Amino acid sequence: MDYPTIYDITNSEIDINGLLAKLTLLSTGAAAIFTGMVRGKTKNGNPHETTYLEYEAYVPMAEAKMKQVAAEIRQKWPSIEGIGIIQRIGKLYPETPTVLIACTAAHRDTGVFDAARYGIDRLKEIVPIWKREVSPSGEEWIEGDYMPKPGE
Amino acid sequence: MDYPTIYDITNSEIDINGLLAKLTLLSTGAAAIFTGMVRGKTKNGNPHETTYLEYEAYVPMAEAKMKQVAAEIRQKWPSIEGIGIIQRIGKLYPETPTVLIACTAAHRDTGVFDAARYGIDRLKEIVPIWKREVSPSGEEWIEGDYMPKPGE
Amino acid sequence: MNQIKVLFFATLRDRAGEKSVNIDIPEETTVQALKDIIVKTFPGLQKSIDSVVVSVNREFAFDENIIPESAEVAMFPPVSGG
Amino acid sequence: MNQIKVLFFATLRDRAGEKSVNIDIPEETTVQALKDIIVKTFPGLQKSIDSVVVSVNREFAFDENIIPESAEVAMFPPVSGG
Repeated sequence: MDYPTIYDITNSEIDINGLLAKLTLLSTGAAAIFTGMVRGKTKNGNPHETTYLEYEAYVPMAEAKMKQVAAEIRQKWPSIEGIGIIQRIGKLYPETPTVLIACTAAHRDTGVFDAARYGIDRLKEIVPIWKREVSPSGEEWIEGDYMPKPGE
Repeated sequence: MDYPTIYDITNSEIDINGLLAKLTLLSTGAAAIFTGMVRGKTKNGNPHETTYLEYEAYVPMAEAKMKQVAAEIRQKWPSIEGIGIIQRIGKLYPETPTVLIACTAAHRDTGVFDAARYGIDRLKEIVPIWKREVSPSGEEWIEGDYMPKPGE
Repeated sequence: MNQIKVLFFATLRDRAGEKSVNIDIPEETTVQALKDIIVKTFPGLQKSIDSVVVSVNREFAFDENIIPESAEVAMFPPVSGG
Repeated sequence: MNQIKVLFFATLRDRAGEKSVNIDIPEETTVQALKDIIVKTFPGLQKSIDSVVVSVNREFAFDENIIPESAEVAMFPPVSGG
């Protein structure tokens, strides 16, 4: 059985309805979807405002690593049917969805939520994408803190 | 601060993109969304095919119970910002999304996934909606097994 | 006597053959007593009544609860939405 | 000598002032040795190099790995997508 795996790095708006349709098979009954958006106002930690984020990707490697994240999900949760991993890049303003992970399965109790959560966590660890934050007080690159290990 | 709570029992297609926009505030950075679809082919348990499902709701009580589910989510996960609970009713064919629970928050690590999961579990316990399954071999009402307790 | 409305959903509606019925019940009638009245009126509901869920004015109600005047009661099987 | 291409992203690109550079390296050059070469060529990268992430042909690479002929190497800070 061929289950759909969709990964994309795009400058266009993320269409969740359309993506979900592509990840839905006749045997599919449940989907868990995570999306992240540009936060215009951050309260925790270092409270500040964001004017926009500008994303860039090392596209061919990012695609390869998205494919790897999908493979890791399939290995950990064999019941997963469709997987979608989308990162939007370019200049993105507050309230705009920037990233999406969607996992579908026959039933909701065989890991779709955990799989989607794993997907976004792994994307933020190993997929080579970076964002620069522009705020009223200046601009800076946001740096992650994960150092990949051999085999990742 | 007024956080958006949207609940709807509808005959129309579920528009996830539009709903997500309504649940996204300037302070929002993460959303977990669950959707259920009509499964045309069921493999587990009693393997069978489904031609369509026909949903009906006791609409005013279902709306009240959706509101209650949202209130329960807010009490358990105070960091949740927007909550959307949508049930589509009527005759729905395989691969069609039938239900949606969406929860947004500033960050992904303060309960959005658990909140969305709780939402769909509670909807299936206390929101008065029923479905009749029509299959090549006949038709029957699907019955749940949850008996509400006083105070629910 | 109090006039109340009883709504039936899903299997209960099919077996009652009615979507709803207006009936007069004595004051202080409990949910349990109403179930007995309903089964007498709609014998087809006998096999549904032990696992029926009852709501009164759109809140879940239980055997010992008393049904208020002009109540909107509903009787239905365990829910199966989603 | 092997000719390789080195790509820079995010802070590394800003500090190098270049998106990419083609350089010749001795055969059997390790990632660690390449880092030293790069810092000599782009002194601005000195403060990035200890926490740099390196990929070789689009797979993560580590100090002791040897860089093959015609490799596409990339150097970048820990990722921050999402």
